[in-house]
Amino acid sequence: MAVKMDKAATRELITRRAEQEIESGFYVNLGIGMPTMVANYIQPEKDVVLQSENGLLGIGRSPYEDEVDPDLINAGKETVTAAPGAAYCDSAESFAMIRGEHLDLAILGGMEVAENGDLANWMIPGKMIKGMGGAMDIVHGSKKVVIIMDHVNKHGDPKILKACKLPLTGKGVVDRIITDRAVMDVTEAGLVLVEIVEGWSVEEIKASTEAELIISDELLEISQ
Amino acid sequence: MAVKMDKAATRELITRRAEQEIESGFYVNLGIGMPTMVANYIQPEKDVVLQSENGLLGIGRSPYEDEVDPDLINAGKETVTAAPGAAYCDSAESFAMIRGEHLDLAILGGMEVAENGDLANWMIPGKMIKGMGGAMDIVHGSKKVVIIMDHVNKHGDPKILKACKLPLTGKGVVDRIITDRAVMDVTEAGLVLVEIVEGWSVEEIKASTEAELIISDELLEISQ
Amino acid sequence: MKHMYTSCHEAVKEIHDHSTIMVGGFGLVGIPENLILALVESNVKHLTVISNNCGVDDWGLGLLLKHKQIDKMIGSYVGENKEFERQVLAGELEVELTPQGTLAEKIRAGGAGIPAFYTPAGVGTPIADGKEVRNFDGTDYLLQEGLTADVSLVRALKGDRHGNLIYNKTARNFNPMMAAAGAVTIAEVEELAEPGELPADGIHTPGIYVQGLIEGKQEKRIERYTVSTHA
Amino acid sequence: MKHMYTSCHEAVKEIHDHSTIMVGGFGLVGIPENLILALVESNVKHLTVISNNCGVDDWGLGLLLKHKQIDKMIGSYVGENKEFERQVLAGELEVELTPQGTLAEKIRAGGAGIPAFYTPAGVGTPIADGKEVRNFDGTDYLLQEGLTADVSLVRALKGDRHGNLIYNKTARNFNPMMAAAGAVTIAEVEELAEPGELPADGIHTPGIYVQGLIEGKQEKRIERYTVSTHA
Repeated sequence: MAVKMDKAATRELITRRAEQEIESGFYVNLGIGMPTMVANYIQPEKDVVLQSENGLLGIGRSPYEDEVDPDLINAGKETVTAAPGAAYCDSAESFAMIRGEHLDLAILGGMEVAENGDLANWMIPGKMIKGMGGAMDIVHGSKKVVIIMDHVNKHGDPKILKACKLPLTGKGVVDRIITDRAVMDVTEAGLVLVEIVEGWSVEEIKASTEAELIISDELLEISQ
Repeated sequence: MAVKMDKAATRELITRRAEQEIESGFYVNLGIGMPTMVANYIQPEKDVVLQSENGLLGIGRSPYEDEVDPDLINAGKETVTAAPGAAYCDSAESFAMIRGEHLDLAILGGMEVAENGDLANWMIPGKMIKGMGGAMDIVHGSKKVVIIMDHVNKHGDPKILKACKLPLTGKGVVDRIITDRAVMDVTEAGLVLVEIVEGWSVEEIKASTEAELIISDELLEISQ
Repeated sequence: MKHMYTSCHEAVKEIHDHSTIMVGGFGLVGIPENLILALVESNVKHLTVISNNCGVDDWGLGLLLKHKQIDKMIGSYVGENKEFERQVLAGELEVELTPQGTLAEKIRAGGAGIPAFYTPAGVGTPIADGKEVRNFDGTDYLLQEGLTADVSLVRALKGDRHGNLIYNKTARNFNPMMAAAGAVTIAEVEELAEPGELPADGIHTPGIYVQGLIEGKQEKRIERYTVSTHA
Repeated sequence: MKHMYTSCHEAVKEIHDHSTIMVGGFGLVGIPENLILALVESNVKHLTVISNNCGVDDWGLGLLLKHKQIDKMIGSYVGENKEFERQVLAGELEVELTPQGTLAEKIRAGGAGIPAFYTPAGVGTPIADGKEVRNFDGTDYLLQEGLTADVSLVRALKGDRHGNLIYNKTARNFNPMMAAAGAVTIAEVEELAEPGELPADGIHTPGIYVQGLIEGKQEKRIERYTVSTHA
């Protein structure tokens, strides 16, 4: 039995599940777009520092109108505030943090993920190339890389593949994939289905995933 | 006719001549020991910034007793002050300035200099090795490297050689040598005698220099 | 004491046809607005521009694009600009995309006299094409070379007559590394200070990297105005 | 919020026999005095110590030497210490001398995830023995690898509970790079601050690099007391 959800509900489902990846004490980089929305769901009792690769360690909430400072933005170029105890730095230092594996977690979007952890999320040949921004650095630097995306593309085709077709962002860099249908871990043995969203069957997940899936002995169900 | 001077007078002669290498607007690194003394002779009308590789751009005079801050030293570990408009930085940034050729001039001491600009000033085999400190970086970074030293060693043997015998600090790094007897430039053609201290003859300089000397057509005399 | 330019027009005379320039900023934040405007008016052509982004159609480096002054762009993300896309597709503009952290480090290396370094970013991707891959301790890395520029244009909040600069919040971004990597670095500052007024422990760019300054009032356009509403 | 150690003794429990540690400071300036004293009392042995200098006979890292806790020293200048000389000549202590700027950059690289870089320093000298030499644009450079440590001990003037640090004057030196290059970094601070008290634009070491803090009063011994006399 497939599940129909509107786009907003899908995004909320994915981002709420992604929030569970964040532990208290973590330093986290959230990618542009849907990953940025994860910040809205971080439970207040968690002590989390969000890093923005344009030079802010400690992103706060969006500013009230009278607080807007044009010199204070996140990597998505949105106006933000700095959290108490924040620090600014230059771009070289910001990526020193990233490349030096000082971040505990990065949550990024994806176009394709392969069962070996390859990620493609920055270009589609034939279309205008906008650039990779910081994604190629971030996928190598964080202790854990979680990709959040729809399970299939708008044509209903799998985005989780045996091998990526699009040019890569990074090779073997993904640790976990969270979609609107399931959670999967990249392991030495292969891609393991560890959680499944309520309403989907294992067979349906397999059918909508090109990559070979190993079903975890401890498969959990995510309630919507 | 050889000239006899006591050690203090020799040092003053050399450091005063070295001061003339400093132009207004220059950023300068002065090595430990005799080079540090050059600062005492910098003419006040010159706008000069002295860099200390331990992280101070803008060394001031020595502190008065009531100004001494144990956290403020030069690379020779002497207490100093910061000049107005000084900036502190970390050691990586300090050597970024040096390595990146942002300094106009470095004045350093030497044990041996070869006619091709090789410099040895950090170790004597068989003696305890104390370390090269920042010298190996500084000789590569500055736009001009001037070595100041006695013309001969305490046994009267030449220190300006066809080839260095001691382990090198840097290869082909010296631009000019200033001694108690002469000033010599390292050029593509070879080592050129450009100035001679009053009281010394060209023949005496040649006799106390192992390196082949080209005599400049515009040889100047330095008065004592 | 540094050269104090009397106008941005005087300052950008350091830039000639075929110059390679670096321009600070991330998006429109921290860009030297008035130096860019003067560069547009100078009408120098065939520039190679190193900057994280390329402005928007009607502001920042987008203005240089509109006037066809750029031959080659080196950046990490150039997606905010229709004219950019048009020129690339028409073959009028060469673009070299570099991962953002690699770009920042290449510029830092250039200013710091490091000719090249190794980084994991881009291994196994199109970025690695033609680049040396080398393994250290079981991991593959790419060799990346340092970048320098004939002229760097940076923007700071405060600058003193020794060239010391302090940046504001996330307007710092690429500016400090670019200041160090320019043979000539021109700083557009919001406020000029006398030497000694800026805290010596709080300087972001030590004056040695800066050759001249100009004061400039900033518009500070916002790309994505995002606010919280009071509950 | 970071771990606030209740004592230096608790803090140095992170360090074990055969650990590689980095210790901040240039000469005796900026050294984490109390952490070193606690490390002496802990009696851990067979340390590899990365520090620009090795203290003096009766202070700083010289105390670790005296108690024969160091197997190997990586630094740029170790000439202030008789016991150091004795142990090296007796073959009790291994020493690896690295040019100061190269040392600073190796530590920065280690913290920044750069496995190796090229530098001109040391080409044609004994430092180049066994190292790759490579030519870029007509100049020879040495390949140098990044350095990291199991534990870094640094000293700051101020630190907040997020681990953000501000250093004082030339006591900054190697501390910021070492803070970033330690798997565990312990900061000895002269003053503890609450988050938000330190200026976000003036932080030298962002808190991400620091795992724990301890407050400590410093003696600050002076090696070369040099003063001007009033005219």
